[in-house]
Amino acid sequence: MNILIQIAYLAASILFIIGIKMLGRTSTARKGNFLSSLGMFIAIFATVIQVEAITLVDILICVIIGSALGLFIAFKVQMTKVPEMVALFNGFGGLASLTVALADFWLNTQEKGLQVDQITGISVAISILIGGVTFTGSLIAYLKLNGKVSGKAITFTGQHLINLLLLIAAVGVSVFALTDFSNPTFMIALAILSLVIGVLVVIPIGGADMPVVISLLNSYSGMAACATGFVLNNNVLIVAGALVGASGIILTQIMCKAMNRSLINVLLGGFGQTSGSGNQADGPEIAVKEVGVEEAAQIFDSVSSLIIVPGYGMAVAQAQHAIRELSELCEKRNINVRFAIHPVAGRMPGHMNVLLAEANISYDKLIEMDEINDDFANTDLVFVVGANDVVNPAAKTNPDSPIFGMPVLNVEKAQTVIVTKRSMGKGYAGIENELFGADNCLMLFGDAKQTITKLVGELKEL
Amino acid sequence: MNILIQIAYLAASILFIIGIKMLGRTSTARKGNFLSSLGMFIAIFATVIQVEAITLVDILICVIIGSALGLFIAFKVQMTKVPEMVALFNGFGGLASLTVALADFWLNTQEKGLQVDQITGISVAISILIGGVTFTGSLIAYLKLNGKVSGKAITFTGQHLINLLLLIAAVGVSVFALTDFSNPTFMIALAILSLVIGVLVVIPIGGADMPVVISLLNSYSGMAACATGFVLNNNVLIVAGALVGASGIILTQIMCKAMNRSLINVLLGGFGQTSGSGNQADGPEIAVKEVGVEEAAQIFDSVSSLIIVPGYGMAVAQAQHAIRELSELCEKRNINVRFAIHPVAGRMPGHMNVLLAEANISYDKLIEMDEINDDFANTDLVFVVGANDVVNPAAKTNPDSPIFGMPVLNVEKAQTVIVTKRSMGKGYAGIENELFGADNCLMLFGDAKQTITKLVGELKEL
Amino acid sequence: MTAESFIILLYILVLASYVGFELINKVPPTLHTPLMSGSNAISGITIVGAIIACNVLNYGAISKWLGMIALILATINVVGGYALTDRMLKMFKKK
Amino acid sequence: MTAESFIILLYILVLASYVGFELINKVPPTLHTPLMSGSNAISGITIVGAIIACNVLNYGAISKWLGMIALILATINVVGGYALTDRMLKMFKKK
Amino acid sequence: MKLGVLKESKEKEKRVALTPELVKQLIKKEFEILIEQGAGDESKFSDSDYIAAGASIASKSEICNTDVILKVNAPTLEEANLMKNGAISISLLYAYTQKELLEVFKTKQISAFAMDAVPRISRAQKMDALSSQANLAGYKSVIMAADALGKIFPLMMTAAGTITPAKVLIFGAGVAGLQAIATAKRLGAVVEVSDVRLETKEQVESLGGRFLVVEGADEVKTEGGYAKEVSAEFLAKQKKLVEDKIKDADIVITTALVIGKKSPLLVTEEMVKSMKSGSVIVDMAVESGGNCELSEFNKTVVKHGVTIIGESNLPALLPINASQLYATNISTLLLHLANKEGFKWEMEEDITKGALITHQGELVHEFTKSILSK
Amino acid sequence: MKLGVLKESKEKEKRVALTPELVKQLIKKEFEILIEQGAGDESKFSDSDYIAAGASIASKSEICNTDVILKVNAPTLEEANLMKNGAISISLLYAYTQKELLEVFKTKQISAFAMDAVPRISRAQKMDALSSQANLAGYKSVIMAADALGKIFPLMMTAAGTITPAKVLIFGAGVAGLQAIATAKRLGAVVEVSDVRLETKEQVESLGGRFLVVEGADEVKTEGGYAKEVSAEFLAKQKKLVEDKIKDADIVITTALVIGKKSPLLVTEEMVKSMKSGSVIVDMAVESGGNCELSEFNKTVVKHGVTIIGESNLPALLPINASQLYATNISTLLLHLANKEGFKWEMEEDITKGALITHQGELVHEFTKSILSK
Ligand SMILES: NC(=O)c1ccc[n+]([C@@H]2O[C@H](COP(=O)([O-])OP(=O)(O)OC[C@H]3O[C@@H](n4cnc5c(N)ncnc54)[C@H](OP(=O)(O)O)[C@@H]3O)[C@@H](O)[C@H]2O)c1
Ligand SMILES: NC(=O)c1ccc[n+]([C@@H]2O[C@H](COP(=O)([O-])OP(=O)(O)OC[C@H]3O[C@@H](n4cnc5c(N)ncnc54)[C@H](OP(=O)(O)O)[C@@H]3O)[C@@H](O)[C@H]2O)c1
Ligand SMILES: NC(=O)c1ccc[n+]([C@@H]2O[C@H](COP(=O)([O-])OP(=O)(O)OC[C@H]3O[C@@H](n4cnc5c(N)ncnc54)[C@H](O)[C@@H]3O)[C@@H](O)[C@H]2O)c1
Ligand SMILES: NC(=O)c1ccc[n+]([C@@H]2O[C@H](COP(=O)([O-])OP(=O)(O)OC[C@H]3O[C@@H](n4cnc5c(N)ncnc54)[C@H](O)[C@@H]3O)[C@@H](O)[C@H]2O)c1
Repeated sequence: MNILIQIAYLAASILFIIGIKMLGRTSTARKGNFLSSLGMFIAIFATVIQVEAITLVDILICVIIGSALGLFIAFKVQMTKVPEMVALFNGFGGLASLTVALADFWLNTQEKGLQVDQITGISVAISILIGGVTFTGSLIAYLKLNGKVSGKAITFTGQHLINLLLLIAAVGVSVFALTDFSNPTFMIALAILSLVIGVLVVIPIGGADMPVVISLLNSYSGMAACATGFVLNNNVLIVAGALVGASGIILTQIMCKAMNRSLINVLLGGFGQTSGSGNQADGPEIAVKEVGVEEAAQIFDSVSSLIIVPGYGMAVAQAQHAIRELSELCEKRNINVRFAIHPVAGRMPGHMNVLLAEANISYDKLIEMDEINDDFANTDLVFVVGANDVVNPAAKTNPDSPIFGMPVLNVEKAQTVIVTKRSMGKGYAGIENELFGADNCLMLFGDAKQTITKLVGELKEL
Repeated sequence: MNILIQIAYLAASILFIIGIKMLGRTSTARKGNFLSSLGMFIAIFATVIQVEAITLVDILICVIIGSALGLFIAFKVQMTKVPEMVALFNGFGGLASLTVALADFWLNTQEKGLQVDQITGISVAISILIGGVTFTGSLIAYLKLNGKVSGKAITFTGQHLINLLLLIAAVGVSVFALTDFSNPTFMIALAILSLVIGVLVVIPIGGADMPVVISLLNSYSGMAACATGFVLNNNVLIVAGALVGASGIILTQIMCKAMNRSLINVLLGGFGQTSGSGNQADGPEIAVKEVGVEEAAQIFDSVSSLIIVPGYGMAVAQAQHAIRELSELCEKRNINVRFAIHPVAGRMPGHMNVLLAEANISYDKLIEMDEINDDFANTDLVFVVGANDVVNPAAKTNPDSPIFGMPVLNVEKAQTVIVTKRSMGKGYAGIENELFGADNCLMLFGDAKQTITKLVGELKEL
Repeated sequence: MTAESFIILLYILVLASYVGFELINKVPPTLHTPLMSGSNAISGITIVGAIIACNVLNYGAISKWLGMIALILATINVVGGYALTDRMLKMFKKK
Repeated sequence: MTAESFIILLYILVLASYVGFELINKVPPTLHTPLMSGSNAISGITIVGAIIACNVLNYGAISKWLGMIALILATINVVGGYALTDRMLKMFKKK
Repeated sequence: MKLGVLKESKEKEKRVALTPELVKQLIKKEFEILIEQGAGDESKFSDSDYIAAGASIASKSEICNTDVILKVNAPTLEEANLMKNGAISISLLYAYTQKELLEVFKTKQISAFAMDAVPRISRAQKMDALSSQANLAGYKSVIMAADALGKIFPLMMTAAGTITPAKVLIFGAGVAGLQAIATAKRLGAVVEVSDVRLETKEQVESLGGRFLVVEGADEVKTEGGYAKEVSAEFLAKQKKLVEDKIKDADIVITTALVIGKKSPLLVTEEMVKSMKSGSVIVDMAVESGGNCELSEFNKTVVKHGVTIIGESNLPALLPINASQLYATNISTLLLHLANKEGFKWEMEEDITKGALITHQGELVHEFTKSILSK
Repeated sequence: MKLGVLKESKEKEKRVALTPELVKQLIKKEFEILIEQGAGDESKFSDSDYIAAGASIASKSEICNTDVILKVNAPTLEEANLMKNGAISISLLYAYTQKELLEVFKTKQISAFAMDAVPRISRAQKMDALSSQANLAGYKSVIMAADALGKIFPLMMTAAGTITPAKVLIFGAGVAGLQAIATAKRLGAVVEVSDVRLETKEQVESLGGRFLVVEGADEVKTEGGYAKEVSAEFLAKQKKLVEDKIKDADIVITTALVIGKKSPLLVTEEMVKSMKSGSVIVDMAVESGGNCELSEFNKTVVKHGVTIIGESNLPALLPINASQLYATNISTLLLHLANKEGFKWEMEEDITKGALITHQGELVHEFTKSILSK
């Protein structure tokens, strides 16, 4: 083993570490990606210079074909389709691991007729198993996101049992493969089994959970690379693979938390089956879109104009101080923040004024309904805090409504509306509010003060 | 190499990692220390079972002597003398590294008459050099802290030049030693030189800076162990040594920051000469300890009683809302929070009352000076926000002070005091405040509102 | 593989995994996808294995073909992965 | 030592150092001394080296004596270090 | 159509039914407007302001001759007699207290709308003069009490000692009560509140007040947001609870009204005696009998060392804002009922039905009928 | 030693020099205390409270016969003449305005301490009656103005329209001015402030007020925190700046004093004319000539439609708190100067030196001398 090549591999490993570290921060992410690609280049270069001249051509051809395909996909794909492309790439990586392990095994056992030692054998089996699962799992994820396979969770009874049996079968096959190296059937059977398992594990998962699945499969593909490293006795493969495997698990965990699921749930493959909001209200049910605090924070991060609409719920939650903090934070990010004060918001004339003054919100940010009502249409985001009747479009559209004829804030005209309240509970007038079911309306359930405090926390990290 | 032993070493390495990680948090520190000692036990056990029966006795004797001495010192020493004891232990560790490397070298080159390869040779030299410096350096630190050698910085002209020359000599001697292994003189010369360098490097450093020096030497002793690992081709030595070496550097850096110094300064060995705070005020200079927001947050996390002392700076910064948030957060963590209101804090009677009421802080949390003054002694943490004159002990102790005779808050009686203000700027009375230099006082510089907002953010993450 | 070299590789595996765990702690949600994509590109390191496989194997043999397929796939993963990540990150240029 | 095993040890060194760097980031000042003391005890790992040294060396030889001195010193460092750290940490019992 | 605004004749009344601002808006809708000379003086709107807005200044008799006569308070008998047959009158009529006046309206075929009878439905909120005026009254009650008290409201820790915060006890958390809570709280007082409606607890707390829960409060019936009369048993329990609190109170403000009835007696002479010397009581229900046994109509008296303010017309002490809001209320109602051509007389429409008292020589308002026939 | 507390005789004065609370504390230090009958009535401390605290009730002549006579205001000539030779008097003397009284003190060898002359050094803060009373005055000025204004302070967006917040303009950000800012701000007003000392800008902003920066404000000299007289040029500039602001102001509060001099004229008749009808001015400097040209001593007048309050003694309108704080101030000074055995007469000590006006038949106070000799 050439020492210079090893040092190059070491350098590549370090660059991968630094690269991943930097990818975790907005300000350094791009540089991190560059450093990691530099590491990859070094690793490849150090490997290529070792190859015999005769195979160099083959290798170059393969690399050129691969690069062309990779670049083509990377630059042609629409940005909205990124997750599925990541899934696809990831699948290729997994398949590559499987293939390399199989090739090495084939070469040694079938073509050279050698015995391989147990450790290498086990590594090959792991490589094949994980690589295979990664490949078909990623492929299904890709197809689901692409709409080519139903995004819904496809479930059938005994699913978990079948998966378990298949896994046992895979282990059994591996054991046979290890006891009799001369017979390749078992390794091939393992490969096929792993492909089947990959499909079955991902099929029952709903489309909305796919990002988590992809992240997990990404972690798997790292582990596959690591196992390949053991097969080839290659450090850089081990380091890079272990890095991706471990950091991928953490990332998956973080993503789970952001989606309100547990990692155990994910690891068992049983996620994606419980769906939607848990808030059952009586009366004609309004289908609402719920949003989490993190996502809400990202929406806040992306807008340039914001109108906050406080209502009685703000007073009940005593959320005025939290709101001030939120508005200050938004202003620091150059978001134009105003407050729309409905004349009868709250339970006494001037209720909102008292509380917002207490929280030291400057008077010139408070805009009367009549003045601001035309501005909603040009506003990116409206944040409704514990208001209900005063933003109920029924007052304009439904002559049977008890509030018909009362002037209301035209919040629904804005690009996006986020409403924070504890539940689908009604307001003073005791009527349903169709705003909450509107296409551009997202519900952020919870006590206004607590929710906004969390929102502020999230926003600070962006 | 027995695989089980190697696995034991690996387990020990992992325990060291987990141990250090846990040592960094108040809640887990003790457990961390236990885990790391468990790792050490495993490593020792795995090593001992390999030894020949005949040497087992010697080893046991040595271990018993060493253990007895170690335990004796550890349990007899007064808790106030801990830093110097750490220094002493550290010195022994360094000397042990030096001795082991020398012994191995001696055995191979002198007794067995073998040639050793370059890498091993370099490792031996590094081991000796670092081990020696660690030993005498730690010894001097010990003596300085102990008062047996003057705690003052002992300086003379040309000091740095001499150190440099000695270092060059050490390198030179090493080169000779490596070119001619049969001649032990050079290695012995290197050992002597390293001992001298250790003395010279630490002698010019003032007693107050010793903790930083000890931490750095601790890091060095880790490196020495690591180098010994290379000499003996032993993984657990490398891992443990590298861990201590690297984490020691970081810890040193953190301690430097807490003492307002730069690491470069420390690494050059030139520290301890510029003294005290970076804030040049006229009059007698006060040396302060700075603290970062993160560390401050951790202190908040570890206390069970807190008194907040607001002053004019809170008003200027309009930090009252941030303070309310902080106090709410602390209460959620079962910290008993109260506010000590000095009768003339601020610039008008009741200045603090107005602002704290605006921020909705309940009246029963506000305690008058006379009522709370005796409670400081039983309080874990006092947080002084932009107050200065009203917490100035000079009012009690210095008859020449213009504020002598004014009743002040006895904040210095508390376990720990954190003061947040923008700079070492003076208050209304225009006088220095010795509180800021007190042993239990940490300065958290910055605008009160911004700092507290950051603090709240950090605290939320703990 | 000897037990000794295996143990050493195990050391590397353990340490690298630990580093991986420590690397990621607070990632803003906006970076979840780029991070995933970026580390996916790194997992394309199998390309090194693929090259080595291609090199030692004999022409015409199944192993050779497998190696070449692996190489193409790994290259797609690596090149596409990095390019895609970079494209994504370009859009984050803040305000 | 062969270049190969050296490079492997280097891998371990680099990774372990990185882990060391990452391990410590925010330490409250109260823990500075215990942490220093605790990691100092770990640096007493030289004890393993000392034992190995004692073992292989011949009686009466300088190397043997050196090894035994090293062992005593290292033991003091390890045992004293852990005991002292624990004593310190006992005082931190929360609330 | 011609609108006329009379100068208020009631003692201490400083408000006016229309402000120049609203005159301008009504003139845009092509109404013709006559204002009695000096009508706005007390609320700081001069005749020239009105003229600038497009109104004409006229004498009382001229104004009584217009189609619609706007006032804050009910017209006097004299004014009513001056009105032409079939005229329309809009004011805070409190019809159930105006037996004689209604007779005049009937004989002269005058259609009278009562601002105080506008139903409190969502779309009528802009016409709700009771709310707009009660709101100001709530603020004013606290300011008056603060001025009368020989202490300051906020907690203050000073070099010369600590001043404890004033304690304010408020009865009734309706519109006026809530605004009183908000104002007292702003000034730094400690505020406690008693109400028969348990639903107001949350509202009180949303303003930083402490709600005194009377056991059995859930038994109280409410109708359209108004408290109906409560049981004697409940009142007894409430009294007991309050007796403890009132001893420490520096300020007591009572706002408890039950519409069309004598207001409940909440503060007895015994309680006043138990209060600290120098304390202040503001009885906002004094017009309908008072919540305090010792309060005197339109007078400030000191009894047992306690200053008792019995000002019946608090909004009139904030004439500028009170007139602004009332003018908006009354013109919104007018525009709802009429356009420049005349009134629409949609007799089945909620607001018309609720606010119209007499029409075509008849008393058409059911609630008023029921009270007057008792 | 015997201490005597006289009932205040000044018109409108409601304070008293000692409260029962402080009487108790002094009695613990073994002083003997006589209180004039009814001295505490107006500040709600009854004779029986004093007796319970350990004092005796006595007649005016008895009290004038004690060793130390405590008062809020300076003794009258009559009272001084009743005092025994060599007695000690402590009060808010304002010695430089009391030429005649000082003569009596000199002839009767009375040692007089002036509470208003206690130096404003850190350790004397507990004796600083100027601060304690000015603080209350600042609060009261806003409450009075709020009560006199026909509008409310806060911004209020209601169904019947939006009420814009009241605009308050405050001259002088001393102790009184700052408390006025805080109080007006609490009630929801928009507050603007003018002061000659630029250093007050930060203080004003710390309370949420807006500071009006006069160009050239850095030229103003201050001494010990007090503004010295300022240049005519500066005042002209300030006037110009303020003229714009005052037109929109609903309330103007002036607190600008220059010690020992006539207060500066800040609000001219022209400015008053430019103000909106119904606005309110509180002139807190009215005793030393007034900051407003039209204010009248101890009267509330309406001129050019503006209500001008010239109350000279605002703290007396909060007698309970004012007496509490003053009593702490005066007894702290007393305990500093004396113990039960008698006075220490440390003539070179800062506080004694600053506050002692006449002693052993001589006028010993330099500042008073310098003013009186002018
Ligand atoms: N201003 C006045 O003078 C006055 C007087 C009397 C009546 N009103 C009437 O009051 C109504 C005012 O409208 P509005 O939109 O302000 O209030 P609203 O219609 O009463 O709605 C308030 C909403 O806040 C939510 N909420 C309550 N507590 C909350 C908490 N802790 N955190 C988050 N959300 C909370 C409630 O939903 P969840 O339960 O789902 O959380 C509720 O739907 C109008 O109908 C008006 O006519 C006004
Ligand atoms: N209460 C009264 O009635 C009254 C009246 C007049 C005078 N005084 C006097 O005022 C003093 C009051 O004492 P105090 O302790 O409250 O205040 P102080 O002694 O004046 O100290 C205030 C401190 O706050 C810091 N600061 C200013 N702005 C800040 C910001 N934005 N963020 C963080 N810190 C800030 C300043 O230090 P940096 O510049 O380093 O940040 C300053 O040292 C006493 O001496 C008292 O006698 C009181
Ligand atoms: N349409 C609307 O949106 C609208 C507008 C204004 C008011 N309102 C509602 O109308 C209701 C009445 O308001 P108001 O200000 O006219 O009330 P009010 O003047 O009739 O009564 C004042 C308060 O006194 C209380 N009270 C009665 N007897 C009492 C007793 N014995 N002890 C203590 N408290 C007693 C009442 O419960 C009420 O809260 C409120 O619920 C208010 O929210 C609704
Ligand atoms: N020892 C202490 O700690 C202590 C205690 C109380 C007050 N003080 C200080 O004493 C100083 C005076 O306080 P005070 O309340 O007695 O002040 P004051 O009554 O003497 O004057 C009130 C304010 O009016 C201002 N003023 C004067 N002429 C003016 C003009 N033409 N236009 C505008 N403003 C004008 C002054 O600058 C001052 O701020 C303040 O700085 C205060 O902080 C210190």
